[in-house]
Amino acid sequence: MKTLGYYPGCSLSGGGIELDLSVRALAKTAGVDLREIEDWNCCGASAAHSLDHSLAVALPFRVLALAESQGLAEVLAPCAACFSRLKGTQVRLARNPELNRRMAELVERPYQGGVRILNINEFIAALLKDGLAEKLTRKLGLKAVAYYGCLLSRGEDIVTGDDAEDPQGMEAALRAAGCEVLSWNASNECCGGGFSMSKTGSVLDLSQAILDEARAAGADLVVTGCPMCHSNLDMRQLELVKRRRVPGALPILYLSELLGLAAGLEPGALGLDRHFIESRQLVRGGA
Amino acid sequence: MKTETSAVPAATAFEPRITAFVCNWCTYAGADLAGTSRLQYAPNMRIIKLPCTGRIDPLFVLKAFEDGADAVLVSGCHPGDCHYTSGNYHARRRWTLFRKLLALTGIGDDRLFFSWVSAAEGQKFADLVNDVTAKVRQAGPFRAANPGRRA
Amino acid sequence: MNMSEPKEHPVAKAVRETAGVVLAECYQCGKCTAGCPMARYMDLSPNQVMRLAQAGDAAALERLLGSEALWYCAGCLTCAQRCPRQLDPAAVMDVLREMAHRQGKIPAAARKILAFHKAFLATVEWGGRMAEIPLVMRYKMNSLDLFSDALLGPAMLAKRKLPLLPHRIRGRGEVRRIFEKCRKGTRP
Amino acid sequence: MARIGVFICHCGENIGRTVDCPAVAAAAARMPGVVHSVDYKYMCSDPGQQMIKKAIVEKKLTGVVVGACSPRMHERTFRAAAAEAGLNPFLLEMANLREHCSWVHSDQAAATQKAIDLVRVMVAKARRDRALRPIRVPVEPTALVVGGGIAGIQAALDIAAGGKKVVLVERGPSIGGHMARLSETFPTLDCSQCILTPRMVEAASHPNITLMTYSEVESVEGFVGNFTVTVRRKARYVDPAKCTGCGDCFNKCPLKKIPNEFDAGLGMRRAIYVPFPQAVPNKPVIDAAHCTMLQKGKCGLCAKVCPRGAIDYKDQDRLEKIKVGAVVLATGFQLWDHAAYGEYGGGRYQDVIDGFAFERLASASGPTGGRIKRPSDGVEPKTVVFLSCCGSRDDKAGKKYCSKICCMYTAKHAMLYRHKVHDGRAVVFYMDVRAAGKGYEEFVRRAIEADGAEYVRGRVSRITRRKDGTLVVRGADTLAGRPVTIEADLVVLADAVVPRSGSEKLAQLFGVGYDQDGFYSEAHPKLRPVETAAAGVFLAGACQAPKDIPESVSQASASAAKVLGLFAKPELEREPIIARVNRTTCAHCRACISACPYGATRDFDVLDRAGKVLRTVAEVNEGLCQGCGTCAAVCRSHSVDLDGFTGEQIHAELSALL
Repeated sequence: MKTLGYYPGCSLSGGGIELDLSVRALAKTAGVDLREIEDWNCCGASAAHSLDHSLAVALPFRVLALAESQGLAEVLAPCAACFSRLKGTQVRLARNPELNRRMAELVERPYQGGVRILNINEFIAALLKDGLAEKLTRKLGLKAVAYYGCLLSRGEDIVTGDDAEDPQGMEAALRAAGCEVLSWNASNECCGGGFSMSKTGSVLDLSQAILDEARAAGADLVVTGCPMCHSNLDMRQLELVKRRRVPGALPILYLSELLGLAAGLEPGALGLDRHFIESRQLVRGGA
Repeated sequence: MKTETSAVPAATAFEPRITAFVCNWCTYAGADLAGTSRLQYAPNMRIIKLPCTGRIDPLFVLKAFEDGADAVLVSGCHPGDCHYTSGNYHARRRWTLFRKLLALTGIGDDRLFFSWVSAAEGQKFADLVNDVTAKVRQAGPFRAANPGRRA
Repeated sequence: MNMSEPKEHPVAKAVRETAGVVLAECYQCGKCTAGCPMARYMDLSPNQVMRLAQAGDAAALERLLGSEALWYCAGCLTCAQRCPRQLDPAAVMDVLREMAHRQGKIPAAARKILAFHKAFLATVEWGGRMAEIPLVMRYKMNSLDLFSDALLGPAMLAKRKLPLLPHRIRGRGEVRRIFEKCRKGTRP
Repeated sequence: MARIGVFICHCGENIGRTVDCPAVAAAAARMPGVVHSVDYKYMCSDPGQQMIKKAIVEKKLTGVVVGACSPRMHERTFRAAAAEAGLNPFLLEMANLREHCSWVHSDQAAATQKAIDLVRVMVAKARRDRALRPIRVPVEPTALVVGGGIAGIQAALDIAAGGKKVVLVERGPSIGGHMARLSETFPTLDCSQCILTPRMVEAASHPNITLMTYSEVESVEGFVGNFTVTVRRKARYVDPAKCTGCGDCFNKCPLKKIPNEFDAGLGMRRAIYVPFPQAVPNKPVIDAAHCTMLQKGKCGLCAKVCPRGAIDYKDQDRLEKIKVGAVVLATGFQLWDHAAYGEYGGGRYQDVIDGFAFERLASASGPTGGRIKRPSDGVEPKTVVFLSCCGSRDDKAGKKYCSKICCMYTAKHAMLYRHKVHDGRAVVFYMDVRAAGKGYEEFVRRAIEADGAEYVRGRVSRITRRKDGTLVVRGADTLAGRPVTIEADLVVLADAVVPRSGSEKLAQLFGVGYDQDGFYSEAHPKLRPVETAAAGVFLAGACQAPKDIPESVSQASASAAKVLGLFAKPELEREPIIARVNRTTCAHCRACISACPYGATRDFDVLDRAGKVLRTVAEVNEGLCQGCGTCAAVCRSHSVDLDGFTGEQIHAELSALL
């Protein structure tokens, strides 16, 4: 059984718990053993890099150092923000050995630059290649749009092997899950990210624009890989619906949830019941 | 305008002898401009005109020192302006190599100067001559520094 | 052939050293502003932020460090992705925001955002990881933004999205040391 | 035994004031090899020159040194005088006692000492001067012009008008180039074809001009005055001699849906076609890639309908050798492909077009008869957005440089659109408006003030397309400091100007340099803007840098003048400052061959009587050598030397400074 390092990140034990549930469930189905980095800490998210450059590097540095010392060659970071922070830090350190030296001093841990960080798209692409594709027996036949947001599409040397302006990393997975992938205009637009609480107004505007584009494209659902995007499109959609800023509710699923459904897993096991926008009707056998 | 070393030097004072290899198209013309603009500079430099700095055989430089120069200046067109498109590049490439070589013979950066002076840079040429002369005055006579050499 | 460094004012220097951006290279095409999802909410557009940073005089800094724009960057990376001069305006904003914060220049409109960031980091410093309930509580105390989203907390609980007991990592002491050192100002 | 005469000039007070001229003359008299030394107030004056001539004859001088002003000033004068007195002019040298001495020093003693040194150096050189004969190379008084756009046509016409023969080689089936595709031209809005087509016809009918369309330069040999160029005459499959251009063939050709390059793909052509109605020559070619007869051996309709039997499916490429004395490169430009901009749709949006497509839409002879219709559905756009600097001034995805012509044609496009669609809206996103030309700024103001083009200062970050075809353009108004979103029906990108495809290969054939963007390099950016490093090869038009029509035409005429100047004499005369190889000592290390900027040094086989190769050495081609001396400097065995600046001479000059 193949083992893979795992960095859930903070929100996956909270608001983004469905991502954690579905990723674990999917890994199990695919026969991959996720080994969580022991005693991992928060990557600092946007808060750290908004206020303190050192902290924004130091916190991910500790995570990388831990992973390396625990002999994890590859680490999956399903949360797009965590992925971007961890790999972004790696890139900076690789470019600047002096910074690496000072950080090792500050964090009091060595880091040699090892550990390959995977985002959810790379993870699922790998699973599909290693035989998950055959296990996707339940053809969903849904019209889906792939929503990358910012951190799964942009970032020089962070999101590699994909076109930042026209990302395709999710499309193959969606097709494998028997979805019709629609091309649309908002695949790499921003939802407002971490401003969900502190600048809710703009998050509502941006999320609405994205939902409008998805609807205009004729999508049954929006598929994403980012907990921030998900909570902004899912939780905040309640308000948009209430204020009649959108005509109706549009389900928002994590890519891992969709693949899980295609693999015949139970919606509950994937966390679909925890979404604010009901999505279980998407699959027969769902409540 | 620099008026530095144009004053009459004391008989005893060391007067550097500087040999300059300049190209015909840029630096020689730049020196002409310094003249037509009546810019005053130190009288210690003697110009050897060449079509292009690309013509400079490292041996010329050695010969210059053999024949009593205290310093050598090589000056040609700016990169890209070479009248012969790339002669000055060849010169520079050889020059960097040759420098290391000369260092072994005791001829260091205090006696070897390389500069780009275009036909429009009269002032730069005047400043260059004064600057080089001052530096060599600092460094002292070449032969004194290298007694082994033929006088 | 002396390669003399171009003249640089302190802000330009800080921006170059921390963000790796040479401000003089910005030619004000405005593509950052054009692509910025938050620009419409900003008091200064990203290209204006770059322009004032280029100027760098006292008056410019006054407007710059007091501006809400610095706090509205969502970190979406669009500006850096498309900048024809390969600059990173967001990284410039990071540097300026940090300056503003250190100098205590926080525009009223940005207080909630700062409160959120601080609450977030506080929970991380306390337990090594972000924990939503303490975060929300701290945030609401700091921002006095007590009633917005009043219903979401319970709803999230109902959806079993909030772990009641926040997890504290073993290495939290380590993490706390990192925070302290950074406060003392070890610059990367 | 050398007999040198030295003549020291006071230049009135100019030299005499600081340099003790009589003392210099006296010192010179004692220098080795000097048999005669005098000083005089004005050496360049007639009596001064007479002194020199008289001395040359009476003292039987073998060399002369004039200590006076800079050789740039009077070397010609004195060498002419020497020649009149029967002395080879290259045996006269000048010591620069004015610009390099009297004018830059105030201390008399030091200045006089320096003057004496300078004279001694030149005496040492003069003693070793060899009599040199100016190099003469015969000139083939026929010019080759590569490229049949406005620049090439203009150059050809001017050279032909000067009475010299011209061969005009054009890659495409017709001459006319991009200008033939334009609707109106800025800043006067006169119809492009109305002013161009007469020139095209004149070029075709001029007795001195041979047109080679549908042809490409294959290879080049020789040097200035004596090039042998091989031209590939591509198979037309139509015999121009028999064809009358009646058009029966292309009206019958069943393949109707081939996008016409001339119309930027907006119009269609057949497999046998003339690119546009006013083509010159107005005779069709068969596009072999599409023709079913040539591909599958079926059809043959055009042959059946041709009343003159001009169609020849067996036609083949032919190679033709021509001898020419000079070359004008006028290969022009093309537009950068904006597919590189993913944020603008990556070339996927049909209604996001480039400048040429808009020209064809606006052109009365274009696919829409001059009505502005958007390509996707033929509907008249009510809002058109124009983007300048698309790929220009972008070192990330595009080109660093400014493409120069876009500001003007974008203003023209906005203007033309407003003239054609009165209720339409023209929005122009720009970074700077660069309208430095006669009547250009006024033209742009007119577009804004009289024709209501809306200018917004900022770049565009994103273009998306809605289901209904609406293009959503997200730009910025940097002056107001805010983002701007425009819903447009058509977007016109002013794509960067880049060199024509294949221009680098051509440059290599002619030994012409080009910059990192592929634009041809002139010999000097200021003073030799139409010459190249390759003697006898000149530049015209946008192959050198982005240029508009008036600039291209001016440069074309300039290059024509250069060509005619070259052809003015039956022989070329050049300063004989060239390198020579000593074949007996040459070790054939090829260092000189790789160092020569002109490819003038080449391998040469030394043959015995039987014509068998004894050994290979380096050889200098007098026609190509420009006399920089780099080869001499890099030669490890000192087998290469430079006339006028021999190693021996320079060593002697250095010793003279002792």
